Amino acid sequence: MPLLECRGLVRRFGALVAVDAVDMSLDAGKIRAVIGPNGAGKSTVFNLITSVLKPTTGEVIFAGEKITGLPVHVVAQKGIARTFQLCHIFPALTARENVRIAAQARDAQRWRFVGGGRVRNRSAAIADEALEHMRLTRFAGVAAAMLSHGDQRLLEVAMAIAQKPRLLMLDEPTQGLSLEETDRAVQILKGMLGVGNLSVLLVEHDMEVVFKLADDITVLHRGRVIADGPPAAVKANADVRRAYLGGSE
Amino acid sequence: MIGFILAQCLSALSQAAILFFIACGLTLIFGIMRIVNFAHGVIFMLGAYIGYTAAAVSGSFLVSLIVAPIVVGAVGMAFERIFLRPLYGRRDGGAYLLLTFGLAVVLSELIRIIWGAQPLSSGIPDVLRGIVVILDQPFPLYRLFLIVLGLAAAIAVWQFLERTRAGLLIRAVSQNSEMVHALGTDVDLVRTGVFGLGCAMAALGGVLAAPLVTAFLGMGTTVVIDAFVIVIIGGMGSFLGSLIGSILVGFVQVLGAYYFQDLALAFMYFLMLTVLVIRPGGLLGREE
Amino acid sequence: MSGKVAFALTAPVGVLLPFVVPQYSLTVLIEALIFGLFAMSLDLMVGYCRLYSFGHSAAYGLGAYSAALILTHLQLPLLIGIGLAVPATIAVAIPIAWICTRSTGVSFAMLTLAFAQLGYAMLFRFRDITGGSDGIVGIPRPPGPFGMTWFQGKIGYYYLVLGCLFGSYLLCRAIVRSPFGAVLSGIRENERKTVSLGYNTRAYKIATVVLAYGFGGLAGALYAGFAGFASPELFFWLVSGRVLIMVVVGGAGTLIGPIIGGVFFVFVEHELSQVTDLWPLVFGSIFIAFVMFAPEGIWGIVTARFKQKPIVPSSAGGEETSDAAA
Amino acid sequence: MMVRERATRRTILRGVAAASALVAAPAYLRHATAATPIKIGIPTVITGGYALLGSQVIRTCKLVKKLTDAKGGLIGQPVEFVYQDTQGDPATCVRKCQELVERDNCHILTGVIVSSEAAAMLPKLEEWNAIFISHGNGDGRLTAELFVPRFFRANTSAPMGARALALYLKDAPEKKFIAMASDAAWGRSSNAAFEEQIKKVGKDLVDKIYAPVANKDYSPYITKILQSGAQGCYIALQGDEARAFYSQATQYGLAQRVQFFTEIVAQADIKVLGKDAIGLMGSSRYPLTYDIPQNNAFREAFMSEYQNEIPDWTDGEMYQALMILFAAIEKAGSPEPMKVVAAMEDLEVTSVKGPILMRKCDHQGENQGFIVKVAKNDKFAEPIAEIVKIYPRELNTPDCRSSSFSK
Repeated sequence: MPLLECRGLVRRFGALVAVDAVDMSLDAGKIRAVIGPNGAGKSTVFNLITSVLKPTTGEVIFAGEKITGLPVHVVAQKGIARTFQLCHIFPALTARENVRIAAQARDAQRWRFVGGGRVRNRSAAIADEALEHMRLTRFAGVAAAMLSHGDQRLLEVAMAIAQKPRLLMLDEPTQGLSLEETDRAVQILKGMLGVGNLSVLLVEHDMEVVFKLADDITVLHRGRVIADGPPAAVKANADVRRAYLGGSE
Repeated sequence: MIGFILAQCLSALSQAAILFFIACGLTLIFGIMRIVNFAHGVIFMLGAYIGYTAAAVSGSFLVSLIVAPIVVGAVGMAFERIFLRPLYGRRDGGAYLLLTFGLAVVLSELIRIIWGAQPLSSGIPDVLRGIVVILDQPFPLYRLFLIVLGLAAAIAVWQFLERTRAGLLIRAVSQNSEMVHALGTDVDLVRTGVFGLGCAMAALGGVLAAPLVTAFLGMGTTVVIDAFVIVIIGGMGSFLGSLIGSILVGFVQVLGAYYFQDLALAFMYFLMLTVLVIRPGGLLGREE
Repeated sequence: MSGKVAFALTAPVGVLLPFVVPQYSLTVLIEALIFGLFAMSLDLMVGYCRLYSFGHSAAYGLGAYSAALILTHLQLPLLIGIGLAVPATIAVAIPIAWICTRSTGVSFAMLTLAFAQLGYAMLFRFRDITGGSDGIVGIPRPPGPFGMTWFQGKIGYYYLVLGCLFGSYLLCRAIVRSPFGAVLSGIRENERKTVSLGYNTRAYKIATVVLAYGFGGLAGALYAGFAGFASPELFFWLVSGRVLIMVVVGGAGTLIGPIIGGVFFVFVEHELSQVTDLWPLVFGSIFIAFVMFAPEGIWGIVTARFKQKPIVPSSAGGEETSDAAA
Repeated sequence: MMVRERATRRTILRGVAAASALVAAPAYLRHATAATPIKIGIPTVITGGYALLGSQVIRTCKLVKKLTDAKGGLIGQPVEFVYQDTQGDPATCVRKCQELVERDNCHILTGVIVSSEAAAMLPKLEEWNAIFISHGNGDGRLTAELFVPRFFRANTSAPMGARALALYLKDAPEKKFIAMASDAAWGRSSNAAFEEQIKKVGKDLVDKIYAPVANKDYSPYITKILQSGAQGCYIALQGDEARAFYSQATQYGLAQRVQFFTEIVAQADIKVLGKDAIGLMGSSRYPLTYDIPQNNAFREAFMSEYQNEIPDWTDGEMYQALMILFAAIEKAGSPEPMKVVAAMEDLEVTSVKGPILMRKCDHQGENQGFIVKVAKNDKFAEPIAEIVKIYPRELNTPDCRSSSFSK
């Protein structure tokens, strides 16, 4: 039974059909990449899954449970962590505090008004581990806004990891990264896959990264799935080449 | 009986006309600069006082109708240029709040020093003094004049925003000021102009309200709340919203005071609550 | 930690003050401390959650009228009367918070203003209970439980107010440092991100507003007990404007800043109006000067001098937070 | 701490100020100030909506000080008025009064404008060991439910104004009446008294209207008055509200259809309305043209001191309150609060409104009732209120500790 399943997802903005009957599934412990030219509806699919946007029709099933239309924070609590295309962090807080707040989100005692020393220590430990994982420890005490653009994106990934998710949704994690930073990110992501059966849904433009990491690929074009399968099959697919190389009708 | 209902609607429309001048100025300023102008009520009062002086000097109501908005518009532009411009870099909204509140305190004290505590009434020109009897109900000519002037101003500003190049610029800046700036327009000039226009509209409202309530020191405090309510109901930054909001509030105030005397004060706020609960961005406002 | 240092410095001074300061200044001082507590309550919303309220006078008015009604009709001891006024204010604050947090930015500010003005209108509607435009006068200070009467005199009441202020400050400091407080700073920095991490930010905002009304209600109740009356003017929007100014002038988001802002405000207004009846002119210019040249407020200036500020630029990367205006 | 250091600087400042005043004061006064001055606290409105009434209180106090200094002070001591700005807000008023009592050592307070300020002060008089003489507060409850022994009211109360009008209307042609008042406490007590009195004289009251405090648009209420078919309309509105109502009413031509009877005929309103004010009737708190030596003397002194200014009701009642206060201090031989209280009870003083008796039972000054009508008068630049009828004070003052009239 797949961890995540999208059945017939449609989202219309007035006359524009941004997402048109998308079916997609992701098994536990696997990585699926979602690729396609700009405006293909990749981020919209992400927003539909995390219910930031309500689908016009269609369903999202996570671990066998229908989560369409649940409030955003309830979907997150189910074990889905995500990053954003336009990197979202807490600029004035230190990198460590950014990640600690993310870690605290899953702590049963997160609502404590006073005291909460233990909650703080538990979440701080997780945060330090996540920062270590993303090799950001040296920035722990620095305000997030002062980090380089690349490091900010890695920080957002660290925040996602710190949530101990079952499904990690990365929206163009390597966007704006230098070649060297991209390689580092890919190594880190590769390293994480072994740990627990963490599943990853990845929106990515960089084909090299996609073919290095993805077990399966979904190709979107103008809101519709035009190809779905392992990297090799998708590479050979004529429609994909036409959509990408601009031989569009 | 119809005459009575008609008279009440006309009263409501005349009240809406004055409220429109203030609310329209407020929504323009908010729409363009995201500034909540606490001093708008005092600028309304300044208009009334300058109108009084202009009428006393020139002896004509018409002259005061022209002079007051121009003078107060200039004062508004000067204030925006000197005090507000340095703040545009600042991200938090608290700065504008504090500044306009400070301006309100300083300006009302200056008015007290210049014009003194005695209320001043410039009265209405004789041509507008009469009464019109509609189906056995007397109705003041002056209030009809207010309705007509309010409508004319609404159309004029609407056409100005829709038809003219300056209007286009104002609407563009309210959508995305960085982009307009990138296209080579001096956005600061547009902001100064709009702040001046907003103050001029409020001043015109002041001049027109003076014959109804006389120019006195407390006239600005409560009227700015009505303007805020109207702008919120209509939708922040939406010109048409401020027109609809003024008419709604005008009717609610007039009918509320007549039929539900005890709750007269509260009616306007019930209206605002219902609108905000249904559409948090206001009737025509963009979702925040 | 500059907060603890400031606290250690002011505590002994606060305790000794009544014996040093001439009688009449004690009256102004008590009122200044009450306004300090009131400003600190608003800072929970403005400083820690970026929830600008134009109607915080509702909390003050609710606290004052609840205490007034309890003390005049039920003849309960003063301490119990003031104590009960806080839950009474909170009970009314919950629906207000629930409705207001439905919207953000200027709409939120306007909704709070609407509730304060509704409160003002209701005072006239139920005049036989609330005393209409004169409000409730002659509020007694009945002796406390177990025969306590130390707070009935002026110096005693000063210590009651001082105690409430310090107690509330410590409680707010704990709240702001707790896991709950960390989420508030998340909401202040980037609410969309905080939601996507799995926090029900609306519930946190409701809790913050209710807490702010609770402490604001305590300040109102202390005022009613001190001045001996509660009048509709306490609900008027000018009170909300003044307390918002105190928070911004004092330094939002620091708890101590607004307390100092409140004390500074009351003293400047009081002393200035002695010197000249043009005091509003000077008063208004002080605000304008603060905005132009000292945006981080009094406490910002003070702390800047003592320690290097953390490297935090005011405007940063990441998406613009939702409400730039209010 | 900031507070203590400022306090010492201010005491030095005042020392210097006092010394310089001493030098400037006329020679014969100097040896009179060997005795301490009689200090009277004036917590009135200097900034804010009621600033006009506050400015009138201050100008009359300055006039009285000048006249008293000329006569060599009071019981051999000079009189000193200490002004404080209450901004018309009860919270500020209580704070400023506390300062007047504790810092400026004024144990006699007067000149308070807003009735909610007065109500907030009453329970505090005991703690301050002070007495408070109302010069113009109209709220009937001050000498009824809210009465405290350290409070006196020298002026006509709102119910007394309504009473005089009702007495006059007994044989007036109008049959049906409507009453309109501000929703403030004094407005409520005026309407209640008018209703009680007008029904007693056999007229019927069609409706009672209450406009919110500081209301701006009166068109709904004007249409209500027109619809009611009443011939007479009783009006209890203060300053700004009254001016707004009259300006808008004249635009509706209401004065031609309904005869107005206002609870206070104010010169400030007449000045603003100009010729539209002619014909306005009502009861007056200060009859300008009342031909008795005390009033003529006051009017001459006032108009010579303040050129082209006509004394308004606040000026007249402030002067009367101070004359009564001074008489009580002279009778008691000292400004000590409780002695003045004892001296003022059942004290009769003849001032600008004729003989006033300060009743012992509720400290309400028994004032005669004056009905006036606004008319053009060539002796004055603006139209003024001419006296139409005077009612004896016994008939015009309510029963003890109440706002109703059994007589």
